[in-house]
Amino acid sequence: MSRNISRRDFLKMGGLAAGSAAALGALKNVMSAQAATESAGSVTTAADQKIVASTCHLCSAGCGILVRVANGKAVKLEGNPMHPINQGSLCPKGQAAPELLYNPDRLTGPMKRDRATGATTPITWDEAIKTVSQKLNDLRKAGHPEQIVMMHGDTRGQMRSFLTRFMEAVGSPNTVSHESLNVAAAKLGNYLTQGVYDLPAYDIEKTNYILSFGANFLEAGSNPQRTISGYTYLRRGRATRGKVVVIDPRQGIHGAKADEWIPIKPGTDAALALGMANVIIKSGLVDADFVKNYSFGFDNDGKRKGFKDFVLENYDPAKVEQITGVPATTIARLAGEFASNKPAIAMLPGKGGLLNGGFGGVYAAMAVHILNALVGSVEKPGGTMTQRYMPCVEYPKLPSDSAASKGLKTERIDGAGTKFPLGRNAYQAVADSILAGAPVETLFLYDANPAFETPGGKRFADAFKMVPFVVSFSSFMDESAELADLILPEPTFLERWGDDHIEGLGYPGVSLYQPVIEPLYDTMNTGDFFLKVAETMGGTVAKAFAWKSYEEVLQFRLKDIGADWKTFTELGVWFQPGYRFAKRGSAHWIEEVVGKDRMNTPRDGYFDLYSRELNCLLGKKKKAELAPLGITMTGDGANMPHYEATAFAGDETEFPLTLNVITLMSLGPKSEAANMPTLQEISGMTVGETWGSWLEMNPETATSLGLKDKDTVSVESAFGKIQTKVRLVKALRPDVVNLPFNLGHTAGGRFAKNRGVNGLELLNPASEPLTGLAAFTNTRVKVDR
Amino acid sequence: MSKWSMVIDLDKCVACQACSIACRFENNTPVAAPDQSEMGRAIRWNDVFPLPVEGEGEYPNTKERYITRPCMHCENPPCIKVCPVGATYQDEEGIVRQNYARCIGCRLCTVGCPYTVRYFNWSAPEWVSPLSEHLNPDRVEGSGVLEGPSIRPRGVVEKCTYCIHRLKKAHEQADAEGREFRADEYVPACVQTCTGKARFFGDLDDPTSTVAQLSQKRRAFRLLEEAGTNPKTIYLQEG
Amino acid sequence: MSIGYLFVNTPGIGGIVATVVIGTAAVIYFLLTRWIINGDKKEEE
Amino acid sequence: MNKAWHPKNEREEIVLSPIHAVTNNDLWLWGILAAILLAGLVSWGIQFFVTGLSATGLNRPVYWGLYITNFVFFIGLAHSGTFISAILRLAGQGWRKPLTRAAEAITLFSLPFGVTSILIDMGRPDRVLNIFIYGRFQSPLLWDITAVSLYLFSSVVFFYLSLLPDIALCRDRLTEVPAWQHRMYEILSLGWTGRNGQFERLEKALDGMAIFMTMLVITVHTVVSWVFGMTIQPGWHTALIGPFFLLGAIFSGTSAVVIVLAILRKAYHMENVLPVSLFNSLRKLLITFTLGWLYMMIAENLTTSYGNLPEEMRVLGQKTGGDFAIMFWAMWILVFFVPLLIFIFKGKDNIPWMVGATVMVNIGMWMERFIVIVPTETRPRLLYELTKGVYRPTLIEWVITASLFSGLILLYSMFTRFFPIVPLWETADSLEPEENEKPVIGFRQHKFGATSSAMLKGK
Repeated sequence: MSRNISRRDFLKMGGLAAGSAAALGALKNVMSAQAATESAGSVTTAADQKIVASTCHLCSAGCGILVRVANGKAVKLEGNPMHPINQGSLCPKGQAAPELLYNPDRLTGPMKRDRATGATTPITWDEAIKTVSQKLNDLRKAGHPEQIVMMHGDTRGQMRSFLTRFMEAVGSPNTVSHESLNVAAAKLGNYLTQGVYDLPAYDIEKTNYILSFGANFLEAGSNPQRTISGYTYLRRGRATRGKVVVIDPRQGIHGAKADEWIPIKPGTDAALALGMANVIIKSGLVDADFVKNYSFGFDNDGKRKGFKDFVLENYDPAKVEQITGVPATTIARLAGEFASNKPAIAMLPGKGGLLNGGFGGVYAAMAVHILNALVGSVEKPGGTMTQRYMPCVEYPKLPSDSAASKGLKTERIDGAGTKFPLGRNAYQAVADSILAGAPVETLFLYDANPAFETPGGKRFADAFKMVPFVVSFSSFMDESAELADLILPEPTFLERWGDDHIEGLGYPGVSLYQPVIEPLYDTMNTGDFFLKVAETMGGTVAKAFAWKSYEEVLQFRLKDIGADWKTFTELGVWFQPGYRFAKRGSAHWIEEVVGKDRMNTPRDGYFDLYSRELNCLLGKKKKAELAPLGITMTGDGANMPHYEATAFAGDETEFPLTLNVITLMSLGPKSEAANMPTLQEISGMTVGETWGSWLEMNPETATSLGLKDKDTVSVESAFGKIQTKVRLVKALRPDVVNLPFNLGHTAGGRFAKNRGVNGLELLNPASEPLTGLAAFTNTRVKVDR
Repeated sequence: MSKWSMVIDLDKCVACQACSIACRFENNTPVAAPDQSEMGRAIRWNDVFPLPVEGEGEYPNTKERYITRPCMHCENPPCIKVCPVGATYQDEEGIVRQNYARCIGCRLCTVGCPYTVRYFNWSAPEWVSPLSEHLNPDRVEGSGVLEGPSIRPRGVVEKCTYCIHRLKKAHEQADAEGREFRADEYVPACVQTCTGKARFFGDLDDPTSTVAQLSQKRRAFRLLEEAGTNPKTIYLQEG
Repeated sequence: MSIGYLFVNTPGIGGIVATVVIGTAAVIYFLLTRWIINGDKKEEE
Repeated sequence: MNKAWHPKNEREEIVLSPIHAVTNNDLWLWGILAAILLAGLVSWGIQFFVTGLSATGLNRPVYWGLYITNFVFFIGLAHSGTFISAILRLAGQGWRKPLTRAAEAITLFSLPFGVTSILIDMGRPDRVLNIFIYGRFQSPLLWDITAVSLYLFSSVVFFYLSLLPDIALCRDRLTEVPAWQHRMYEILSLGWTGRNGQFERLEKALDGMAIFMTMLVITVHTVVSWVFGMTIQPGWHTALIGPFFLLGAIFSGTSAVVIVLAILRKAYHMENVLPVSLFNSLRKLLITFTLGWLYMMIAENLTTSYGNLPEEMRVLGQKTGGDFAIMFWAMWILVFFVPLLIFIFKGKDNIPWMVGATVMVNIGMWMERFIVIVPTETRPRLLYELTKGVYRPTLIEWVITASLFSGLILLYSMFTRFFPIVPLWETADSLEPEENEKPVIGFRQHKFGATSSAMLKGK
């Protein structure tokens, strides 16, 4: 039996061994009670930390930021509470900015590119400076400085005037801003009526009623953060809650948050606005004092037809219903509400044509802004304001220079003011001119990626081939930089000096960019680059730029803002709060508010309901001459806002749907944002998409086309064809489809490349004949499997 | 002891997703690669998404609704009940916390949470160099403790902590200056960045605090009230 | 703090319960087996 | 050493015959199974050391998938043995005797794979000890750990005890087996001598344990279901989930027994040992279970649809008409319609039909586990619109799943080659030696008071 005994012992030992280990552990734990609930975890953080105030550059809002720099790394951005635009808030783009700064695809130094092979080779900055100044001097010697062209993006603050000054010093009138892609329509609408070439600022906080004509002001207006701040105050910040009506074929977020959403037929905003004007006039709700004493052309005057009769005759709500698809009753009701809940605002979008306009966008803009005039909201608390700017010290006068002055007399390459009589910039048209043979020897691309961001941008690829010398200052190898001869990367906005005007609040303010950390790579602020180039060029150009660094330029220009440089760099922002509304008819009114920018007509303080500027331009023209400008209306009507049926590209039977390219809060308007992985991840939030494009379509339309949600479809216009995924969106006009902007890059970095499709490839590349605006929403498409 | 609570006014929320991203950069959640994101493995402690409406209307009488959703920090958290090892727990200030060092990755809490606010590290978080440079250096660590922005190992659950490290830092600051800690000395990153100023944060036990007062508004509601979890993240209705 | 509360919330308790249960079973089964094997043992001597 | 007395059993020859030699076919079978098992191990290695759970198709909100399904299924399968031998033992069902061991073996070998499934599913299996060190008994997972491990342990003992006499038998009869094997018998038999006091106590003990085991069976599968039931997720949070899991478990377990018996019967020529009558009795049980399953199904879904709570309906919709519709209705066919018809009209005296039906039932029951777990996750209460869960298991998951099953079969078939798969002592005509029987050397002389003569006859 001995074996049995030993077996028992074995069992015994085994049995004990099994439990003990774990049991002990557990016991230990119970003794040292609550080990779980009061964790011993203590917080540790970086040794040296500082906060640097600067400004965000990821959209046109220019929010103030406070950057947390820990151990020399920029780890977090917060909104600058001092900054009047964002008041401490910061949108996802700003929050994700460290991904721009520490992006793995950033260009690390200057390089030149061989056109034949496309291979790039690093060069030194001195080499770059020599090459460029050499080139510019040669052109000046050859007597063709105008063949130097500068295309720049949404560049504000001093950099804009700095670049313009450089081009003028060299002798070229061809500084082309990309505003024809977005804000110009609204600016022109304002100019042709109020006589101010700028976006109207809106006193959202104090208004009672907002009619948003596709302003998309909660996602992608010209200044989303400012409008968001105003909107939320309007809704919940005060005793009475203002009403918001959104007029847009797509509901989107701003339509969803609004009290009413009016899905209007694309391109018919002018008609709707005038229909409302009709009701307001008919029911005697106009601000009599304003139209009588401070506006021009309300009543008939001799042989000239007045706005009143023109509207009463042509824009009866019943007729407008036919055009816009908005019920006459609704039009009448909204007009009534608008005029009887003063102060009220009719808001213009800061976006291409009108978001839902396209051609005829300027007339629409005029019509919308005139609504403000009719109810007396112009320059009224709760109405519109006129943007004021910080006083900047004038640049010293340019030294006289024969070559330069000769060059400056030449026509602009983009046809602004000539081919496009009303236009001031025709960014996208530069390609056409070059392809049409306009001589361009040197092309600078600053903060600009025309090959991607313009309708039919691919034309620029061909255009650049015809330009012997293309220089890009992009921080990333984007679609345009890929075609350049010299790529001279600028540091990101977190590593360089710069400034931005504070716009949208009326009162003046300026906001500072400063290097929050030492530049990571061998990059150079383009301002400094041009200073060095000027120096190397010598002569008058050198004289015109007698500053050591771009920081000095800023200090010089901003001397008079009222803050010393040290304070300014600490706060990152300086402004003169409190908008002073000008009294109607006062000197103040005439100098700053109404008519101050008029070029051909009296700056008499009269708000044009009948545009005298247009009259100077079109008055003499016959039907045949107007037609090519896209104007069917003749006589006085042509000088007044009126509805021009949108000339859609693409026959309605073949291409039944209107394409609308929408800008997202997440990816925003700037190419480089597309290479920020976090933004790519969240871009499709509204439909649950990620890292790619989608086509928004109304379920009814989908059913009629036999499409299901998430089907892969091909979207085809007269100009191109793309493949993407269809997503069904109820809150969208059945005759409209949407594609998100800033996807479908073919370059620009690993995160941007080949993610989704670029809707702009499908758009009509032509420019609006009257104004040189790019037309974003006059293209029809067809969708099928 | 404070009882931390967040009030989100949906009338002011414009679904901009700033909260989502502020949270990511404050708490070091990794970017989800396209395929992973497509699979639903993206980690955003505070997520923004369209809130489906039962029986929503047809065009044109239809309205999209959006909602932003951090952790509810329930007073009666279903996730804590089921955790086998006490890796997730409610601290004395009412914050539902998560200890990455103890979590065994059984995911009982993730399936237990009716709000799906708990996230699992399917793989170890990664950042393409030099993207890792921007990581928040703050850490909440101790023996057997790993919380907050600390980099997570693979295979554990993580979640919104009302920015616990910010709270701890604020406490330490107060102690260092030898004074009482005040409730207004700390807000989570999402509250700080909110573009619509739609988020309010504070001590629910203090009747004078904004959150306490807003929580009594007629517009106030909680997500899935019927679930009886009694969230401390409170919403205010639109309109 | 009721006993019940402590019981469910104190960390480690669960572990102890589990191990104790298994442990007890082990002992019982061991004795049981021995008891069976020893059937009619006495008669042997 | 002295040989033990063994009750007389004319089936002995047949039952012991499989143990004599391992055939080439066995080696082939084992080879293949081992290969699959190995593949599974490798896959798990990859998941554990390299990829983590990102190798699976799991996501948010579908946090649980195949692995947990397997866990529930294996635990369910495990109920076969205990049901047959414990519950029927209490019910005094004599006919069960020949198949008790075969059934218990299923229990024994499927339980470990249930436990393994949990480990495979864990994000940090390396931290498994935390469960004991920081374990919170409030967590259903702790109930699981406790119940399942106790169950595993108890079934081992229960199984081992009822095996004791037969091990001793092997020890004494199979003299020509390899030395190590014989040694194994010697050790495991604990020196069993077959004294009838031992038999008496053994019977007593087994009766006692049967009661305990029955309790355990119920507890175990109920707590397994409570892992789901204790959350407030639609489709899980119902009091019925416990009983339903239990019934499902016994259902699939019993079906598994039918399959195993049929195979043994064929492979080891046990036609007489395992008569068709056995199948007929099981058939009656199975018909009951099938109808029981129907009852549960109706009870659950009718309640849900009458309650008509949106979140519950979304989950139900997923099953009846959504992403899982095909699987759901396939399950109905496999678990209910076809098997029931077969059991009733074809099953009598017809083993192939029975096998076919029971195979269906088991596949169907595996699906049922899946359908209980996944659809609920795909429709979370809050984000159901946007985070519509989609779950596509990856190759690794499938391979690991397959390896678990092959592992089960491997262990089982190996066991049958080393131990009698039909209990000989239990099926013996009597545990009382007959008069004329040669008493074994030792103590029995006292009993029959014929020491010397017995001694003489002894050799």
